[in-house]
Amino acid sequence: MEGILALAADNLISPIILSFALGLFAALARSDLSVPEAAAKALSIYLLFAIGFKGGVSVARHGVDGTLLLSLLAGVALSFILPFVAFAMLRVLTRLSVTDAAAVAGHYGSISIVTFVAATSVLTSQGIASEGYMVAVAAAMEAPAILSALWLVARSGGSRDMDSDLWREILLNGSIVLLIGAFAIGLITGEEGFARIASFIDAPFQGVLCIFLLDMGLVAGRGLRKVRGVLSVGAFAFGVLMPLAGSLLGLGAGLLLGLSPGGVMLMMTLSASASYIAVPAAMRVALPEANPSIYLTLSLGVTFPFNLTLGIPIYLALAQAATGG
Amino acid sequence: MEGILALAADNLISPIILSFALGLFAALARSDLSVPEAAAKALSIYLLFAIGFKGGVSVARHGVDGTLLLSLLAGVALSFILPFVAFAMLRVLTRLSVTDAAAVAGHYGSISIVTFVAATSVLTSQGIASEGYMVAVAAAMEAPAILSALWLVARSGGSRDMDSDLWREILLNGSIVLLIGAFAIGLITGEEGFARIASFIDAPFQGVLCIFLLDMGLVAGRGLRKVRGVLSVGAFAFGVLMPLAGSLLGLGAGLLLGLSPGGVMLMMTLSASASYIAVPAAMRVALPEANPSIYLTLSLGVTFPFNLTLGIPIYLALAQAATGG
Amino acid sequence: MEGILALAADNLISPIILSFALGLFAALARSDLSVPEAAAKALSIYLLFAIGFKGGVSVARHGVDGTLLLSLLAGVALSFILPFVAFAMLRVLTRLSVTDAAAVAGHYGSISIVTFVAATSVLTSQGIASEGYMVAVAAAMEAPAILSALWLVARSGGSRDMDSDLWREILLNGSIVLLIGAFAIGLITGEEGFARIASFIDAPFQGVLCIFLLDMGLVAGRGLRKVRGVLSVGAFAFGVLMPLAGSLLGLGAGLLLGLSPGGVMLMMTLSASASYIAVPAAMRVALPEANPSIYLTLSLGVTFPFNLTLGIPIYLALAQAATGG
Amino acid sequence: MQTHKAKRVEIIIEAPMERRLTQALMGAEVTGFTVLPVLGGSGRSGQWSREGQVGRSGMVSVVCLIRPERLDSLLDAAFEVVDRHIGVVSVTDCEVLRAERF
Amino acid sequence: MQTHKAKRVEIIIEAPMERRLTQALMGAEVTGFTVLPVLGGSGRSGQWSREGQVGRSGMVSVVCLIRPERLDSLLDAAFEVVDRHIGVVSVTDCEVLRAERF
Amino acid sequence: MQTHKAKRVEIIIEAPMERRLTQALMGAEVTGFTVLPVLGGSGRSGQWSREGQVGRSGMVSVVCLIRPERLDSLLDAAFEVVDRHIGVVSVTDCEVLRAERF
Ligand SMILES: Nc1ncnc2c1ncn2[C@@H]1O[C@H](COP(=O)(O)O)[C@@H](O)[C@H]1O
Ligand SMILES: Nc1ncnc2c1ncn2[C@@H]1O[C@H](COP(=O)(O)O)[C@@H](O)[C@H]1O
Ligand SMILES: Nc1ncnc2c1ncn2[C@@H]1O[C@H](COP(=O)(O)O)[C@@H](O)[C@H]1O
Ligand code: NA
Ligand code: NA
Ligand code: NA
Repeated sequence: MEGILALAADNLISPIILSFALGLFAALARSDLSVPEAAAKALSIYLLFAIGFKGGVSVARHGVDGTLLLSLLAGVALSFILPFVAFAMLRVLTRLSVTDAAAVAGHYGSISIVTFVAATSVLTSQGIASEGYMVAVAAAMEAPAILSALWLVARSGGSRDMDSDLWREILLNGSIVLLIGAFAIGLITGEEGFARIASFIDAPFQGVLCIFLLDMGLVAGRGLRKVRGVLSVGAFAFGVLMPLAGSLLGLGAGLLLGLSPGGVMLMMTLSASASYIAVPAAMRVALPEANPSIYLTLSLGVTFPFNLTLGIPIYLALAQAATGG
Repeated sequence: MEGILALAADNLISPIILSFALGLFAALARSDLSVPEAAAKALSIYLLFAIGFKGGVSVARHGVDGTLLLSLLAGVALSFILPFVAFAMLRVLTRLSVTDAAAVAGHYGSISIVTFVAATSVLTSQGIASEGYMVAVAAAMEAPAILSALWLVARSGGSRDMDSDLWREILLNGSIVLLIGAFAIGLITGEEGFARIASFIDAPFQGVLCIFLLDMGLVAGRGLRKVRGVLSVGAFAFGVLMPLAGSLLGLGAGLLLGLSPGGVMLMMTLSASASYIAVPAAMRVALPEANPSIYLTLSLGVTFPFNLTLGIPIYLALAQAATGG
Repeated sequence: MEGILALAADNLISPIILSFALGLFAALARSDLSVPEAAAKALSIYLLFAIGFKGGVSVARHGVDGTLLLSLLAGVALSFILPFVAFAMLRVLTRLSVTDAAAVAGHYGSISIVTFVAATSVLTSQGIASEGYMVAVAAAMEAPAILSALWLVARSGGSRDMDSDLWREILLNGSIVLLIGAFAIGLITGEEGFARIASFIDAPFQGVLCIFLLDMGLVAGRGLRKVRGVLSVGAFAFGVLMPLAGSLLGLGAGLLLGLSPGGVMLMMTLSASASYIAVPAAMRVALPEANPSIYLTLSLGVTFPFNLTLGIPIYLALAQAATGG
Repeated sequence: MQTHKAKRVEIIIEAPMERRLTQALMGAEVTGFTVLPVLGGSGRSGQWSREGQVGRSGMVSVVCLIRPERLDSLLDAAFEVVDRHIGVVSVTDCEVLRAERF
Repeated sequence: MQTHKAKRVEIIIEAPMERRLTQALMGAEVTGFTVLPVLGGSGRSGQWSREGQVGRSGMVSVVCLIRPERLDSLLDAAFEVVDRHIGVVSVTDCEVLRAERF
Repeated sequence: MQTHKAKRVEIIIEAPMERRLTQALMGAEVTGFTVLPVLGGSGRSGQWSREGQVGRSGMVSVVCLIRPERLDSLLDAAFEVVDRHIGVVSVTDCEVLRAERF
């Protein structure tokens, strides 16, 4: 317990978290500070490219682990299952309609790549190794949850609207393509490719992450400002309890797969995190009746900051305790 | 005198100044070269974050100097007083209306953060130390001048329109929040935080400044092209004499405070520089009758290049002579 | 031949080419991956500034070569002549109208700066030196071809619409001004200037190029998707044969000038590459009847990828064989 | 100058639906339209601005100039898409130059 | 398709005044509007373009679709804000789908 | 609120022609106009989007509010420029506040 707190405290005063806090503060205080949309998108392209590429290089370096395929399958399975857990919790804790609850549940089966990046940063700064292919697992977990959400609505007799176009949009979503593509480039070009672009994708990485989290803080803060009253106490509770529940499922999967302590911690983080890019766009198309304020605020305004500040240290401590690492 | 000229010559052939000159040339020659608005805004976020953070780290490194608070107070006082000096000079040198003169005066009480950044670059390249908290002084000087400008108008029976909203907008202006916030992050995370993101905020700094100044040159040039005839000779004279007058007030304040030679030079630069972001936006709201071409051209087209090229070497030479440093 | 293949294979698995391939794949698969316009423009400003600056520093380092002026003249001459070669080939290989053929021909007399940058990257990674002023030759080759294109149309009794405004627009085109300007800044500030901003313009260069080529791949892929049927087999053949023909003219010029092997290869690359920024914009104004899909697709969708993958290794092998370097 | 009667239809719609709308328009043989960016707005589902968004959210404005007799098929096609989604549709009388283009 | 008479009001105003305008609109119970970006323009105070600007300057275009009977209160609220500022206001007759939304 | 009859002219034109158009407008003493960005569109020359462009391509929308009696000289000036180029021109009746500005 003390270890967690020390790590959490250490985590909390990193430039990354403080940048997020600065953005949150600026937005809540209604400052006009803002990161242009194009710049935020450019930063996320950088982060996805860098994290994917480094994952690929790491796999090229250490060879393909026998558990790579199993981990991908586990990721897909988790992404399918987590929305059901989330849906059940929402029905107990809140009075959301079936459609709203299903839409929220879809977000929690999918993942937040920035939370994943923040978790790898903590691992790096603690000198803990992890499987490079966890990046590919992250990509594999993005989409399946959307299916579960739609199934939950359909089961209740709700409408669902899933054309083949939407399928292509989800599976060939920009962030999935970039992540997997950069992973492949890292895998193919390996150490030599890394040497050529390391001063671009490695050196400035933490700093870029700061600016990106500044923007995330601004966006989260603006969202929170607007929803006073939209979210019940139960919904808030869900936003904190669900990542913890998810992380335990991730822990189980990681242990079964025999991942390294770092790998287990990343699997927990992926399970605990909630999407706020790919899934919301899909939900606008497939479940337009669901209220975007609810799922965006829960995912971005509650669960994201929770994971960033307290969640990650908790998952790391649990992963280390459970693996004895 | 020779020393100033040598330093000025040295300063003039730096990549930074030449990039500004390139932008100025391109705009005056009506090239279609342009930096996208979003990119320019992203660069200024980078510069504010980096300069604030480095200031905070420097304070964390050297401990809080006893003069920190006094320097902040001196900055606020200068920002209040300088508009009156500017207003008096404008009434003598030009035929601007009270409203226009007051609006211009407001700009000269406030500061230009890029001029400040350029001055710190010269200090760094000359190996001269300065107080890290001068960044906080810069932030403190942004807003008070606006009040003086409005008071000057009100005194002459002109209208003024200062609602509490405008107050919040000015004080929680994006650049103030980012500068102070990054300063705080640097202060809290200190040497350790710096080590984590140095390759982002330190290594590429000078280069980013080049591109930013290229854009400033473009903007200044486009402004100058449009105002042939808007500015009288007297107004141009003001654009050069006012920064010199301001710098002398800054010199006095710096000496009274007992700042280091570098700190005195920065205080002079802050007093000499004129705002072209925060104050113009406030003036559009509070003094819509004032002509923006006049204040923008003076601040950005005359005083900014003057400070960048000749002003900074002069202030450095004076600061060194006066402090014996 | 084997050498070429080995080099081509080596070239093909560099992160740069793979990033282009990723973009191409994403666009052809209709992923929504996209680089914001402002970010792409910012990247190209970075690349132009860096490549121009490094060229200038290299000239400052090695002194002005006696062949500088002759090389510039040769570049201008090539830019004038190449459109006639292209026009003749197009009349043989395709059934394009005179206007369309002339518009396409204009693109092939001008140059693609990204192809040039990719070629210099290959030289750098192979440790082969080249004349720094080739950057200035690149700038000199941008515009003359436009005149040839308009002359080709006028000769056939077609309309031409060339006002003095258009001249200024072409000659003071943003990319020419930035390239020449940055070259001049590099020349003036030399080694000292380079030391100050090397960690900005040198270290991240290859990585930035990856992201830029990702975007080029996206743009090329979107273009290719739309033009199924617009381009005949003959037009495709032209898109591959013309760069080879152009490169031979460049080879001749390079040998006559007595350039280094690297310089000859760059002269070949410039002759082989086709414009897709400056010339298209000029053509929209001067030859609005010409169909933009044709010239953009040929230049960006056929010739650019050909040069990037196979062309550059071929030109290098030929240049080395011919110079015995 | 000779002008011709036409209708100007303006459809403000969520960005993720843009491609579906333009495809429906093409399906109804409306091949002329222009898409403009939107910074923010307010409606029954509250106020929003592009700054507060992550990803491909936000809205766009699609403007179609069309011959009056083709209006109904356009509105039917558009309505199909916007029906369950947030957004607004307005129609204005206008005159166009170069009627052969429409 | 069933349409309903409405007014389309377009207000082009300085960006620093945008929030004040939308607040005034909300105050007058006009809760539906859309904000579009503006690249540049020209008027009595001369020509400008976004490229020649630093900071939060420039202009935006605010479009409101509104029931005809509510037009006057909208214009009163808007006029209050634009009065001393640069910018223009225009009103066009239009038809809207889904009248219950306005 | 007192309003005055005016015309709203909307010209959608290729970005490389923008400066030529606004200069022609100024030449015809039309000194009031606003330029809006365009993301993409479709017409006789096919569909395009800003994402598929390199460089200063794409289109812009130029909006002019003008007194009815000045419409013809505006359209003549505009037609001169758009004639051989792709793009569309539409004219709508509108009402403006503050007529002294036009
Ligand atoms: N009356 C209106 N006038 C102009 N735009 C509107 C209006 N109502 C809604 N909108 C736009 O449509 C979006 C969604 O509206 P709603 O479906 O009412 O939430 C808003 O954010 C606005 O951008
Ligand atoms: N007649 C007009 N038509 C369209 N936009 C206009 C007109 N007059 C002014 N504007 C816009 O309003 C801004 C300020 O106008 P002004 O207050 O006349 O300087 C201009 O920069 C244009 O963007
Ligand atoms: N009927 C229309 N309604 C709205 N915009 C149009 C229309 N036709 C053409 N456009 C716009 O004008 C551009 C060029 O049209 P075109 O010359 O027909 O290829 C298109 O890309 C659209 O942005
Ligand atoms: Na999850
Ligand atoms: Na000052
Ligand atoms: Na060429």
